[in-house]
Amino acid sequence: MTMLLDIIGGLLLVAGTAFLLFGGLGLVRMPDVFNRIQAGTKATTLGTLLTLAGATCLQPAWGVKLLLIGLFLLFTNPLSSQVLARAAHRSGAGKSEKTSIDRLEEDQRKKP
Amino acid sequence: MVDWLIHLAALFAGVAFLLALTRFIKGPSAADRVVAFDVLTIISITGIVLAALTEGRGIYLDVALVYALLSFLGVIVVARYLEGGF
Amino acid sequence: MIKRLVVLLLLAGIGAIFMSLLLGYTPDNELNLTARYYAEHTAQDIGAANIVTAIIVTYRGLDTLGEVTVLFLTAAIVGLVLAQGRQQNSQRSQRKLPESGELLQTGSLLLTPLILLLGVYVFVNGHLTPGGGFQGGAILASAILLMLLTDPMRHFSHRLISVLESISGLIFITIGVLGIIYAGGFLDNRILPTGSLGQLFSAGVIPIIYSFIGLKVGAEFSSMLVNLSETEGS
Amino acid sequence: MTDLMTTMSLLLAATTIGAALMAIWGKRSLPIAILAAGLVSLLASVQFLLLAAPDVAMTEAAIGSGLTTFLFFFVLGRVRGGSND
Repeated sequence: MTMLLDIIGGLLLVAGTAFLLFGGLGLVRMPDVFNRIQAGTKATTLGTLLTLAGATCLQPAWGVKLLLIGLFLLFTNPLSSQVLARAAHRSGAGKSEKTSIDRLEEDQRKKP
Repeated sequence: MVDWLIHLAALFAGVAFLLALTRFIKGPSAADRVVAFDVLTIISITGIVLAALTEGRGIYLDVALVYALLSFLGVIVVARYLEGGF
Repeated sequence: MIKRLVVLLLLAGIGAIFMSLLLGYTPDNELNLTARYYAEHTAQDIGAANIVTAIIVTYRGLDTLGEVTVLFLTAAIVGLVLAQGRQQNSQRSQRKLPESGELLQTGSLLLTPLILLLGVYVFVNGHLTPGGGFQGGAILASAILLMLLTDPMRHFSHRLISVLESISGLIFITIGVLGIIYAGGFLDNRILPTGSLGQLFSAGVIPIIYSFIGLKVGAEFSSMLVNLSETEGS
Repeated sequence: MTDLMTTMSLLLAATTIGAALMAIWGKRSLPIAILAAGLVSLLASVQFLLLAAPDVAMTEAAIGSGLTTFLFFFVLGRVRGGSND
């Protein structure tokens, strides 16, 4: 039983860090700031949550603390990425040529 | 078996660390570097959890707890600076 | 050119010194005399699971008092220097700042109590986990920082911060003096029973002292932050 | 200390030196230099943790993640804003 749990935990660890790897890859490959924020925060949040779940399987006694870490990450990551994206938009960061829709700018133009 | 999987996970996390570091060094604007900094913090949390697993010491997780709750403050500080918020 | 050459030579010399230190490094196989004393006597004398905390609060408690005093002096000097640039309330509303946004305000409402709670957890559990008063105080001040980032024009009560800081310092000293009367000496932690190792209510008065150090440090950092944010941009 | 920890520690040490160099040179851009200094703080904290000093790591985490960055950027913003003085 514990053997099975260990193997599940290890596989979850590998899956989580693979998502971290994809996040890092997206950070390097994406063309502009906003796409990088997407790649950098969503993928790494999922990756860290999977890693924490894997660590919980490996060491069930640490479950409460790992759960708290995951909860705090879920609270704070969207906040920081939204504030950063808005700051980048306000400070006029360059958009990629493929970007065709910018709802925030339309909104700001509608109500001055 | 489990040790091997943990080593593979550490390898993946190390490669992700290096990729985010590339963006931190290369990033044309300050906002790019802040995103890379955020990702580096999150990868560090994973690294701390992996270190706690290999050493078997649960008290290391307190540092990860502090980072999970406080790391967004640095990003918000830089964002507010970029938009002239203080 | 000569200047750059001198700098390079200096760097090379420092590098050679550190290299020789690094190559000659051999890790100690056993603890030296002082470390062995602490490692053997902490658990039975003090009752703290974290030896570092026992050293900081009890064995070297006087040094910690000095550190807290240094931090207090820093906060006082920051307040003194920045007192001239203090903004009047009528002037403060003149500067136009971009609004912080709904998500940041709501998130700050949720996260400020959480950060305060984490700070309290860190300094109350200082004798069990690698935390302590100074770390907990810095985390408390981070909550104040989040409130300031959400609303830079928010007003904090200076009187409340200074009263909190003074009372914490006073209680710290009082517990130290009680140690002279009821136990072995200044800041001796055996006023209260040491309890069983690893429990929250153990290690004598170490959790109480560390809680008040945490409150004091948090109040000092907060007063620095509030003073900074209230100065006008010259 | 296992092999894994030693490798992580060496990677962190090399990166810390690189980030410190970046904070010094930084192409004369102060925000980037401050961000690089923050990165040094983060890496040093993880390095302290790997070298089995979790209390020092926690101090570095609590101070370096929010307060120092705020101090530097706040003063930078005030200096930049008051350039007409």
